[in-house]
Amino acid sequence: MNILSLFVLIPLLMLAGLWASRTLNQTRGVMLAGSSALLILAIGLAVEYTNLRQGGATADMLFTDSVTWYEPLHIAYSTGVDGISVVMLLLSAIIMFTGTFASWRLKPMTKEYFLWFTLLALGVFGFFISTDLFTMFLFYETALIPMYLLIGVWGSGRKEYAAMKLTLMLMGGSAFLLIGILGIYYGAGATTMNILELASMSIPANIQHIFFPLVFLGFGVLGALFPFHTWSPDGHASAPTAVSMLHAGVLMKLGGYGCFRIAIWLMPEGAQEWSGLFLVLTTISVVYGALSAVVQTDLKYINAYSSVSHCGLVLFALLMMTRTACTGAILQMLSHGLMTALFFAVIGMIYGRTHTRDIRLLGGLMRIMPFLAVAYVIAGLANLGLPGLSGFVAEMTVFVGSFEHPDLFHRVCTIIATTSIVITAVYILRTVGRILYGTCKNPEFEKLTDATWDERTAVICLIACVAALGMAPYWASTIINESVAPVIERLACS
Amino acid sequence: MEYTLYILLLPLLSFLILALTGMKWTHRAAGLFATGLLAVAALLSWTAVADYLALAPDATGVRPELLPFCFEWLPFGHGLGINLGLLIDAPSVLMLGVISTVSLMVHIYSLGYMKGERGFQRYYAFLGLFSFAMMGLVVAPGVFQMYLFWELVGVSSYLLIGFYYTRPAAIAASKKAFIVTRFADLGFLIGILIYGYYLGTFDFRPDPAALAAGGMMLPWALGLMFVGGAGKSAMLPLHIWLPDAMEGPTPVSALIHAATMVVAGVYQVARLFPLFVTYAPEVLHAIAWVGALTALYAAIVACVQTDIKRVLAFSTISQIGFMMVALGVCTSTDPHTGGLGYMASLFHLTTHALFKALLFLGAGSVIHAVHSNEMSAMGRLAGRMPLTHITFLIACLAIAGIPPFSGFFSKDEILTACFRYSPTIGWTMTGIAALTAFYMFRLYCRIFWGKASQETEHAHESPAVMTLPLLILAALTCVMGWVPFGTFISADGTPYEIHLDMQVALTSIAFAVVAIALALTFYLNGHSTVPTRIEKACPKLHQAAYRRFYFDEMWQFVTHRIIFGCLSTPIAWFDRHVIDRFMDFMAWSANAAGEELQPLQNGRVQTYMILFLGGIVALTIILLLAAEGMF
Amino acid sequence: MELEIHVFHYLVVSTVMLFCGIYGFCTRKNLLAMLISVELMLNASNINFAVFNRYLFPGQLEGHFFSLFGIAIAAAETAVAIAIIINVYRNFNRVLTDDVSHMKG
Amino acid sequence: MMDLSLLDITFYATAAVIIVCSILAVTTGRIVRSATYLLFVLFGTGVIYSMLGYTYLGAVQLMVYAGGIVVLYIFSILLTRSSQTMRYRIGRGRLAAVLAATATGAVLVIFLLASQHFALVAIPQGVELPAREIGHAMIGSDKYQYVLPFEIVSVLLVACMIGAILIARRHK
Repeated sequence: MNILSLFVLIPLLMLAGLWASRTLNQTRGVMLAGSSALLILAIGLAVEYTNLRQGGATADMLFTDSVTWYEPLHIAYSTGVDGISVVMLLLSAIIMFTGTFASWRLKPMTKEYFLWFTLLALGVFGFFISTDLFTMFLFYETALIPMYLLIGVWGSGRKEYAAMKLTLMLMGGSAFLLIGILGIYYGAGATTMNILELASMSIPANIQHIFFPLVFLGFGVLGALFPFHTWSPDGHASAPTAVSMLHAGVLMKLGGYGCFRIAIWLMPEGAQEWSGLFLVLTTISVVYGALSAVVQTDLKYINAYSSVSHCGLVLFALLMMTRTACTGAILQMLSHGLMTALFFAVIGMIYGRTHTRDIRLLGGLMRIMPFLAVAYVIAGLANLGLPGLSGFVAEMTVFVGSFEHPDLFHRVCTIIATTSIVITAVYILRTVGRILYGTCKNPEFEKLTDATWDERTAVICLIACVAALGMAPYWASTIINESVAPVIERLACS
Repeated sequence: MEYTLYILLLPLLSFLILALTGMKWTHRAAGLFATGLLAVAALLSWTAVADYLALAPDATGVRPELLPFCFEWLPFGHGLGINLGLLIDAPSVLMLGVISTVSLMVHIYSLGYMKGERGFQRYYAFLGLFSFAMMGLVVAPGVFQMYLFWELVGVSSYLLIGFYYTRPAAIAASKKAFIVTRFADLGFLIGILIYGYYLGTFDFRPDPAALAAGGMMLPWALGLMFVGGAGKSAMLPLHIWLPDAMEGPTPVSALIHAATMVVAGVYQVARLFPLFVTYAPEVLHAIAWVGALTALYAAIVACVQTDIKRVLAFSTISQIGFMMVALGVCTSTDPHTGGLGYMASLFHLTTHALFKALLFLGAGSVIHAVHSNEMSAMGRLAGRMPLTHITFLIACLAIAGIPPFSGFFSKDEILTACFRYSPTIGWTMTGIAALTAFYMFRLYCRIFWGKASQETEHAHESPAVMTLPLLILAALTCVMGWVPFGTFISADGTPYEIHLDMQVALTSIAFAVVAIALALTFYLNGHSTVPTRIEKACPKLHQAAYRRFYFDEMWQFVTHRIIFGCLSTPIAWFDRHVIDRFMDFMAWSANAAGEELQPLQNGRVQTYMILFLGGIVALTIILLLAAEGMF
Repeated sequence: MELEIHVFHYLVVSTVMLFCGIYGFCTRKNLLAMLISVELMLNASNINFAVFNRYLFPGQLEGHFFSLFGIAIAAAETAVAIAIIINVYRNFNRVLTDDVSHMKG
Repeated sequence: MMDLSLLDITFYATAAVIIVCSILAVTTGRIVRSATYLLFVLFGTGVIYSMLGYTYLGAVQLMVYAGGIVVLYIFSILLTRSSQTMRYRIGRGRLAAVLAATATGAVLVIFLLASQHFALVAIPQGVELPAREIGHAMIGSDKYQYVLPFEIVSVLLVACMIGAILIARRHK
């Protein structure tokens, strides 16, 4: 049995365990055990993968395995990971682990909440380990659907509206995606759905030109591509804390990952053909998201627009199609996943205490809840790209890589995109100044308490990861860079 | 010289320990711990200076560049990557010495100045972070490491300016400082990107082949990098953050906003100097003009400010202008012909760091005594605070360029370099030097002489822990000028014997003395009506200078009106009302179409039948017509 | 002795019958009357089967049997339909389509 | 004018009855009359079957339809007293739509039939389909023999019968 299948099996066992659990403590126990097991498994996989690579493994993907489950369409459950999937799995496991702690005290219907939560995680893990187009799509949908219930039931504010909007827009995206997948399948001669095999075939250029935008848009909706990003502010604002974390932290990464793994890898000529248009859109995303965030007054809206900007940078870098830029894109996915999860966790915790996210009503929290305030500042600094935290590493790789493209148009886009780091500073510092510094405006807030032990665990884990990636990026950068190579070679050939 | 690594690591350690566990420490223990670690770091840096100077120079007198520690931190591919390491050569080792000295003084001084403040441990943690970042910046072997630490000093500056985070002014100032410098850093970053792409490396010393290939883009790269430097070093028009940054604690102003961080821009240009001179001389001369303009502007504004820290801040801007001018007027790397300015600039950087830190710490001592920054709250403090008075006077004389204090020597070299380049700029700078003398003595008189005020009644000398650093810095200010600086540092590394150009020296001394005399007559006894009369004579000019020639208002306009008003607000509105509405409209139209079509599915078989029949009939007609060839 | 009637004439009869049935089905509101119309339609199609069988494929019996089974199924259908109608009447005291709309979604 | 044989006259008379009664069955205002007209139509159909030589089919038609079903109708009409509920108004637009659709449909179908140019085939009269043949075809299991449909229809009939009883039964 393949080690990768454990990533699907453990969540399945967790689901069974949650189903059987009777008390709150049992539920928490199952979640804790399961998410720790996944985290350990992900770390183990990362170590094993690095060892294999150092031992001279040169295949595009390692740990490959395949079981056909629907012969007529050649649909198989095929698994395999490269450096990109390894870091994404690690990211997902970390976010799931911390997300468990972030929703430790969630009420009501804790058990049901965790059931859906685990199902979402199952979809995410399955997506990252799969190398079969259809199976990937299957897991992708598995990850999307629980979102609706998690936001609709456990959310806050206009939750039904937000949940409906999010689900409909993402489903719209996946409709494109399905067409795109079928296009790839038939375009390549309808003999296999396995990405690795498809990558070695060539799809006719005219087919690529038709289906590349479909697949890219399909994943782009999830990656908050302008102008299909509007689910993000409402969705994030209404989602419960851990769901926001998992959604912004991992689910939005499915978009970038899919764009890279499916759209760009399998359809390099389509990518070359369409990169101009999409590059303009992503550049708009980057700057537009940041500028929108500047005037928002709801903490989660600020962060959601900031995510639009940062995820826009992921797609932007992918479209630059140089090796360094693509490495940067994956690093940015990793970094954004961690820091935005941290951000949402802290915002959720603050909201849980003050019951408002309006920055005009908040103030002076630094004195009342120093731990959360410091965590917020750290998340903010990571967001604006402070060296030593993850944001810097990712952004610099993206910019250096984008600048490698000698074309003037790409250069101009890069320079426009770099302005986002200034705008990011503006909205982060504005928020920090408003809500943390200054004096407390509401006497009610004086009585609030600082983070509890479970919240501290979640926040400290995330800060540690953000700092670790920021201070020692060598490992992640190297294994991603190696794994990006095949795609770039294919692009160069086209 | 591997131990130089510990010079960086010790402040970092101090930061990490205090940041993670600081709240559990007593104030005293935290302060002493941080000061102790920094003292060790300072000792190590002085050893490093001594060790480096002890290295045997080669035949031409050039000392080797050492790279005791270097590793690849983040690979980008294509041979590019961020290397972190320590580059030990004359400028960096000099900067290490200066930074650790001033930082140590500030650490000691703060034990007294910050006593009993809330967040004392946090304060020391941030000081540790800043010292680490600043030293990391100066030892950077490549431009990317410089940028990395450049951002880190920016953040520590932000944190320290906003140390009193309950004061709205401090919050606004910290935000402004960070955002303005960040904006400038954008230029730096783009410059780095161009540099890295065309030269294939981020090192300060690219190999000649790459230079030959990519040299034509260097003016752009260097010019954009200078934008970053101009932001950090408060050059016109990016200077606006520095006066506001005085909201931070005074020792912080001394360390960051006078002695070390604000000269990072100068250091950056000095680091890239060989490239500037060879490949982008026109950019270099533009820098000279920017520097001169800034120096003039700041000197004029400093003459009318009433907040003593603001006066010092503008004086800092003006002095950095001097350093920039000195670099900008260079025409070659040879100190004997056109490269004198390089040496002069770094010399002035060193002496300025010491006497400006002294001035700020002295001002801090005064503020500590009278609890106000305003000149009107001061006066006749000379008798009450003798040590502060004497050390402040020494610093004023130094900055005014009176021998034998250090400022005279370095400023003289700068003026010499300027006159060699062009007499215009030489005379301009001499004039600005005289203005400097005037406003510094205006400040001195208003604080220590003139009319007494209520607040001065209870003023008394600061504790020993605060006066000790003053005395040490004063002593350094007295002797620093006699150091044969040119033998250690010059643009191409060859030793250069400093010799005074008597003509330049005497002129500048004469100018300075006249200016000081004027200031003394105006302000010494506090009864002269000349200043008010001048003020009355040209109120508009005075008002404009007092309001700093409305630069803040311009920036306010740009940020609030243009960025907030014309970009962000419309974009946010557009997003909510156009794009989002469009998405909502799509959902709504699907829904509405459903509503419209719903009556068709009304459950009446008869309706279905009619529709069915109608459909069949229509289809048949169409098919018939098609068969007839009607379509 | 032979019958020399064109197939077309039969078909006209059945067509008219069919469209009468359709007309009745669409316009009647009484459930029983609707059922009567359905019978007309069924009958029309039965005639067609028989006629085509007889005229075009005289050697075979498919049309014949189709009509036969059609009649049988019509009988079954009528039985069930009338049972339902009676039940409806019992519950609503009406047999008009407009009144019996409780099952509508 | 072509001369008509008796058979022809019989056919056209039947056809006329069928057409007229069909129209009356769906237009009359009284449901009992409607059922009666239906009965005439069914009789007419039976006559046509017989003229085609399918006497057996004609007999079934008379027995099952005319004899069984129409009686069922009459009973249920009486049971539900629906003769009083035949007075209703139908929307003018709807009526027009139905009329137009049916008229056009009928015209179209007839036009289509007329344009098909069926060959004029004469069928022998008085030669009926032998009952033996029908019986063999009905219970044989070869090709063109229909035991399976027969059985299925039987089961269906039984099921319908039971269903009808169950549905119509008065619940206690």
